[in-house]
Amino acid sequence: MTDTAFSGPRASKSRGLVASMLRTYASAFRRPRGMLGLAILSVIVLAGLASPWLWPGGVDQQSRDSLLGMSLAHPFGTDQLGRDIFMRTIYAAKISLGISVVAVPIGMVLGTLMGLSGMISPRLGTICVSLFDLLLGFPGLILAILIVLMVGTGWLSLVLTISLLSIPQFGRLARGAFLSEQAREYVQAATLLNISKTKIMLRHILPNTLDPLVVQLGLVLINGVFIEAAISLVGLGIQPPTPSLGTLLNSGIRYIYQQPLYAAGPTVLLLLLALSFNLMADALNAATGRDAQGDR
Amino acid sequence: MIRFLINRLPSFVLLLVVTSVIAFALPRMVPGDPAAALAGSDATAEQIEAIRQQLDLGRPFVVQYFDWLGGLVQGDLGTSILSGRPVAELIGDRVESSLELTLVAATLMIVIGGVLGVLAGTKQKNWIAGLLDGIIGLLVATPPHVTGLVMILIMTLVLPYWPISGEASLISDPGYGFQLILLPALALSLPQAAAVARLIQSNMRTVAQMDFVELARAKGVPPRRIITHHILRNSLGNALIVIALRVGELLSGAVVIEAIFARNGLGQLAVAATQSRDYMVVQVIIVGAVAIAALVNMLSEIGLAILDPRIRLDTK
Amino acid sequence: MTVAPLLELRDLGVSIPSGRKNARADIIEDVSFEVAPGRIVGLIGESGSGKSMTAKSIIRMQPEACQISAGQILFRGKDLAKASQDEMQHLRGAEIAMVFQDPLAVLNPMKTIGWQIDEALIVHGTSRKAAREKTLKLLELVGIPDPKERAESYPHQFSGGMRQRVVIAIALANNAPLLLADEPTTALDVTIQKQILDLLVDLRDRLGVAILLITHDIGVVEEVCDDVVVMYGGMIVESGTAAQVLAAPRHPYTAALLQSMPRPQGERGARMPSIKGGPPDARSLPQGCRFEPRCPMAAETCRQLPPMRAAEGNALHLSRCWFETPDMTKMTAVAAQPRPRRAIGKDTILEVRDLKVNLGQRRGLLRPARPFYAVNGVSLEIGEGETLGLVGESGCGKSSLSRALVGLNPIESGTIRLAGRDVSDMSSGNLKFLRHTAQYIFQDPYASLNPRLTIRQTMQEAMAQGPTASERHDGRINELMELVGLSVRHLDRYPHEFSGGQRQRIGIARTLTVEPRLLICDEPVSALDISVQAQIINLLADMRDELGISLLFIAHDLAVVRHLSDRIAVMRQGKIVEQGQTDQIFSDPKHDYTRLLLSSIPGGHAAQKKAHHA
Amino acid sequence: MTDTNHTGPNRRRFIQGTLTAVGALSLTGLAGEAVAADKPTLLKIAQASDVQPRAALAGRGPNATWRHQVFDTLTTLDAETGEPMPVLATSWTISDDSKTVVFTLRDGVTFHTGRAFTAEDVIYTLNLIADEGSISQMASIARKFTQVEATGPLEVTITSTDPIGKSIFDVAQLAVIVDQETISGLEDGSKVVGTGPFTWEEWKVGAMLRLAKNPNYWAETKPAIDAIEISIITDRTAHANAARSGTQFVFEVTPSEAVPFEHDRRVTLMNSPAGLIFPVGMNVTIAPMDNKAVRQAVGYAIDRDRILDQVFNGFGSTSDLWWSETEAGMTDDLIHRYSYDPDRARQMIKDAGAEGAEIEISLPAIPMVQAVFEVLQYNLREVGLVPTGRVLNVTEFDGLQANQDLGAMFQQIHGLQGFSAATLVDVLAAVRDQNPSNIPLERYRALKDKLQSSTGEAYTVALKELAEYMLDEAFSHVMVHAPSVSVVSTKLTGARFNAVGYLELVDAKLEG
Repeated sequence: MTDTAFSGPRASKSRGLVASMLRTYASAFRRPRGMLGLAILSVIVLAGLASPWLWPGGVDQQSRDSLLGMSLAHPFGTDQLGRDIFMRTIYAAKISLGISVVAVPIGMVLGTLMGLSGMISPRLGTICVSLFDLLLGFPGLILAILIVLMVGTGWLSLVLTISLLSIPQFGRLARGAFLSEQAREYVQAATLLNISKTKIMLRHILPNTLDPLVVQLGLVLINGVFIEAAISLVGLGIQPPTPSLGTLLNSGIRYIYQQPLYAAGPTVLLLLLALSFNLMADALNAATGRDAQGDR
Repeated sequence: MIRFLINRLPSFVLLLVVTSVIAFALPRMVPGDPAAALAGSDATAEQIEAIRQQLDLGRPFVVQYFDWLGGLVQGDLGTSILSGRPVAELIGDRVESSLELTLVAATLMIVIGGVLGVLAGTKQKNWIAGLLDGIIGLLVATPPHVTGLVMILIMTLVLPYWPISGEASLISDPGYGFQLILLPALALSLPQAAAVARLIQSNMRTVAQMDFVELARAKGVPPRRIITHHILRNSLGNALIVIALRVGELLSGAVVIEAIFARNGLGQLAVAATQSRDYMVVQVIIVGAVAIAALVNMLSEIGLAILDPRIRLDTK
Repeated sequence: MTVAPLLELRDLGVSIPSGRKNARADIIEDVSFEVAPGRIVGLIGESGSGKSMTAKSIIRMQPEACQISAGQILFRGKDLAKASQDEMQHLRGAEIAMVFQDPLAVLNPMKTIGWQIDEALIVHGTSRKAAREKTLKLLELVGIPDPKERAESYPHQFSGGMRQRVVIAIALANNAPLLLADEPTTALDVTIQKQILDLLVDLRDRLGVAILLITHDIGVVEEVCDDVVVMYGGMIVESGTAAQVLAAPRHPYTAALLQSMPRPQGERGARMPSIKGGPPDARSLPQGCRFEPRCPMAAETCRQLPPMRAAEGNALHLSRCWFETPDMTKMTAVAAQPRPRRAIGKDTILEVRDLKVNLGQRRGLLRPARPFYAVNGVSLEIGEGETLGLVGESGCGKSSLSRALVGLNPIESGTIRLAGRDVSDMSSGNLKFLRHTAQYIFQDPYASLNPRLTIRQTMQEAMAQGPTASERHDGRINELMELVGLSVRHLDRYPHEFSGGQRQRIGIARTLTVEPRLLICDEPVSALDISVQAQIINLLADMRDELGISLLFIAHDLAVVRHLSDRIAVMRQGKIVEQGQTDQIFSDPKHDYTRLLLSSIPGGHAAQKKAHHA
Repeated sequence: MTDTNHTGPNRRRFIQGTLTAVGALSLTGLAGEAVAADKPTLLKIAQASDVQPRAALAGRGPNATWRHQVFDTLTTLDAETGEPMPVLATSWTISDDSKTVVFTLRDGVTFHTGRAFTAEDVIYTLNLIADEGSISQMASIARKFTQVEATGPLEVTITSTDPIGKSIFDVAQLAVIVDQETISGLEDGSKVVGTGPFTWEEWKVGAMLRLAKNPNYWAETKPAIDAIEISIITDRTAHANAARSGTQFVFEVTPSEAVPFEHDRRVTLMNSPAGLIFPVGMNVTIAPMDNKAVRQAVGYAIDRDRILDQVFNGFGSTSDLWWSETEAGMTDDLIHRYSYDPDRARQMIKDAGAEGAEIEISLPAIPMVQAVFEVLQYNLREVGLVPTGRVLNVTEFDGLQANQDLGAMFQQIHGLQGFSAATLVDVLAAVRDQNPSNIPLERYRALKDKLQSSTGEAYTVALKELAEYMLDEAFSHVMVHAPSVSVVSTKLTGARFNAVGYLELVDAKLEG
């Protein structure tokens, strides 16, 4: 029965392993949830990318008109230095997302490699598990502060922090998948055919552990944005005048009684981003979940 | 259980040793030193150097490390460089605040997560199910600090005189203390509660598919009883683990929440100590945090063993 | 036979949503049969035939998407198809009780078994105290010793057979007159199966319970059933008394099924009669007779129109076929002439001495070792071209042994010599040799194929390890595909696009890439339907006889093993208790355990007794 | 709300100095905070950073709320006139050459331990300040004292190489008299003993400090408040929230946080006469800042009015000077030497060939400094420079500042306002000899010496001369003088800030 319910890779022109996986992931975005999530994200990202043309004055255009209320020219009003909050919020989303998009894949690659390192030697695998425990237990904000103190404020320390904090998120998942895949019969079958460990890892274990990792990617990406926000919120992240969602929240909250839109803008944007990534993760989960069903 | 603990001991100790090395080394790799923090912003280079001499910071790191470790083993956490107080006392002063927050948040998490999870895990009308899924999804994705900010935003508009921040002991001033702790605890617990809810939901759905539920139906057990007596109990097993892990996360998530809501918990102590290079405090807090996380992890496994007769009776 | 039926199904139909909007497709059609008090009715069919769905529909516990679209379910004259869920809830357990296939999965692991039996009584109005009294009686009734003590135990503390007894006790709790037993013995070992079947018969005889027994095992039907209903593709193809149907099947499917089942007393060494192809997909059923694509007798009419229910002749023996009786010559023609058996060589391909496999806890930093010897001192030999059958019940260590032979389980002590070379240390050089010499066929053909690789990719990967030069790969892959009875056009498909039998063929083809001299087959047919099982057995026999490969054939089914093996080894608790020529084992078992195994084969009663008396 | 942002920069919207009897104006009490007459009165104060008992002898912002409750000084500077007033010293004489000062001490003063206060305690305290490990800003001045001796049980004579007539009272302002018997208790705050109106009871590091009334206080009027609780609320947002929720009676706020309280009848905004200055400094040895024209251009580029208006919400004043504009001889030309003139600045930078120069500005991670930086960066970009920010952790920044290693350009933040110019030029990190601008010292030191050794009219001339030099060299541009603003409940009366911004609560009362 499961055969017929299966909607995974189908015979078609391109038969590559990678291509078929990509097709499965792409199919997630044909689901309503995936579509909606992607649409929200696209609007935000496109607006961010187009901001130089939409607002030729630049995000740092200061003026004497500080803390104006809502108007046509300034949909979210202006901040304490007379800058347009709406534009800064859009721009900030781009910055925050950008940091997460750079940092999280680094964490994903490292975490996955560490999670799969049990393939090379079981002992190495156990050591990596201990490292995950350590990273998970390490107080995140303290880690962030230490990194900021070491490399200075700015995007680099944010990227480092977010990558480090993402490692166990992927690593544990990869480790779990690795352990269960390793016990699967097709992996044993490959072993019995004397196929090399590297090849088993690349062709058999990795592709079959990738699905949960890809689903996780969406969630960790938004988590990265939130980490950025948290670190910048306490003044250690991106530094003004460059806006990020966290720095905007940081200053917005100080003007909360005078200009509520200041903090509301980035907050709403954060929630929208969270919603969008969550929807996409859901859709991916569903798309690959069907796939997993076909495995049984 | 004891066998289990003994089995885990070596890796636990190893984890702590590695953590202690990192906790010791990392803060000291950071530029700037406690002497500068002590000397203040108007200090001259000579003044800073004089303080550095007084503080005896010039000893080799290895010696300092083993001094500290030796103290730790004997239960001496060391002395804060900045305030001159024993680290144990500094931490002791903050423990009540952190414990109160964690406990209230954990309670809220379990209650909210449980209710949401059970509602979402049982059959509901379509729109209710969708709404529940939406709420849970959004809460899961939104971290405490954002939830906290949203709540501050709402509270300032709706109840402008509700005390938003600060703290009062729940023991000595329960009424006011509770007012103050409600928002931060709620902010802290909501994302975790949603995660718990999601887990309970998916567990319940999985368990509902299980054969023993089918047998219960075939026995003629009414649907409500199936949920309470069969599905729920069997769904809570690994929810317990997650709840335990989440309590650990509550502890670490508390740092930012403490900052936003002006609570003087351990998180704030850690941040302040890190900023001012009070190595002695920072290193103890890091080791403590990792140790607690690992312990919580272990306890949750024990908890699972207690809950599940298959494990409980086999490891006797 | 004039007793009013307890349960009567009239033209029952069940449908599921089809791919298109609002459209529904019937997965069960036109099912009618009766269950009379005090009789055991066997409902048999292969996977996907709709037998389980029919049973679940009776107590309205079919999956939500499946709706009863036609017909009536008359229980004591009341139509259950129209009953409310509330009414059904009162009926379930009290009037109609159900026994499920997997006794571990159907018991709530978190509750004591006493609690679970109590519950069955309490929900139907018994007081807590009375319930417990009854529970203890029930436990005694189903043959569980120390009921008082055992009632406080949890399911995992029971063995498989005990658990099934508990499930039966639950079913009996409210003295329900009708019992639906869905594959109650499939998950059990053969010796336990015997006990459970005896228990069912006993219940029928003593309590007059009517039982609808759903099974795929004809042996079980032969053993206990009074009446038989045969389903295929969601329809009943034949029904009648067990004696009539088994002795003189009137539908080609029933006939073929009976023939393709290996029997402990049947002819050995010949090819198994088998049915070509595989069971139909419930979502795309043939337009005409559902069996037509596989039927050796199929004619043009069969292709066009589904046969009506034939009512002529004995009214109680019905068959849904255009032909009145199956042409048995055409049926047996499927099995070709027995291929001459290749002589067993003098050389030993595998020699195992005192092998021990420890799967227990190893010593840790602070914990003591807790050894568990899954294989405890096994010695055996396989000659060139010889087939050794290894039988034993679950947990006896036969899989641990086979996995140890190919290096999947660590060896504690003992030696393994493969083609004269000592490979016991499993060093990398030896492993390489081992894997070119011995190959392994898994039980679950699907799990052993990477779902993300096409068959061509899987084969190419395996090929790269084999002795064939790389430029000849494609040609060789094509050869192998044909050798195992698949076509080249199958190569670019994914594993999920194949049926179970086809997957097992692929699995076999893959192992052949390295041109092994020994194939270790770990229950290669136990996951397959009977009609397909025979195909694979034939294929393995062909491999052996054409390529001269030796086989270590592991199974729990003695009849299957007997068919293929030259010699048989019986394994129990990590040791081989008896080893000998196949005929000798069957005719003159030396060990008590072997005897027990043989006497437990369902339907094998008569033959066994005969052999004994001779 | 928005109209308040467009008012003139110099508008003073706060009540300065002593707050008297405003309680009578109070119309609404704070909910739930009514204090019954027979209940002990508890004054709650909130502040952003932890108290530093270890640095009791130095000028430290976080100590402003408690230091003068626990300790007394010899003299204190009058908030209005800047003249010294008696505290533990009842009178004093200054020699004509201004190099010898004799203090007569108050009789009958005891420490909280019960020990009587004597001349020895003054000598001990002054020696501590001059000590090698001293972190007092006044250490360099105290080290000029050649002799500090007891010339009677209640008389202390101080002699110095340089004239100290003016700066001795600045030293005295910071030199709280400490108890030598319990001095080690200052290290960890376990025992803090002075002669002040309140005793140090309990300090939870980083969280809370509790003081209690000293019933044996030497003054005739004993403190009216029974206990003081100072909460440490480090997060600015939380701080503002705490302020808003009305749980604290006194708390310091940043100017931007003060705005919502302007119309709040339950509180009064109170500034201290001292406050902060925000200079931007340049290292004269690093190109292009080695060019005086470029440094001056920076002065013209800064829109001080906008900084005052948008960052400080108009609280404070624009000024180019490092000291109070009320110092003798300060004219508007000096105070506002550099007015906002971006065109001129752009031209000067172009002429100097510094157009497009990339400049890194180091600044400490202090929100107000960072807020100023945003405008500063914008202004500099407007005139053709390419500024980038390098935000440093405060500790790291302080270390670099002490090592004079902050790079080409840097923003600082200084307290210590309220002291005399003669003292400030030697203690402010921006302008002291060891300054991160690395100004050549010969002429600068000479001008400072002249100032410090002169009195009367000569002092006015010397100060003008020094100001001219400093403004012309333009190595450090002060942008704004900002008061430290405190929000004070109308229920609290009689609280006051002294000349250098320290809270004095001896006469304070809390009304129900």
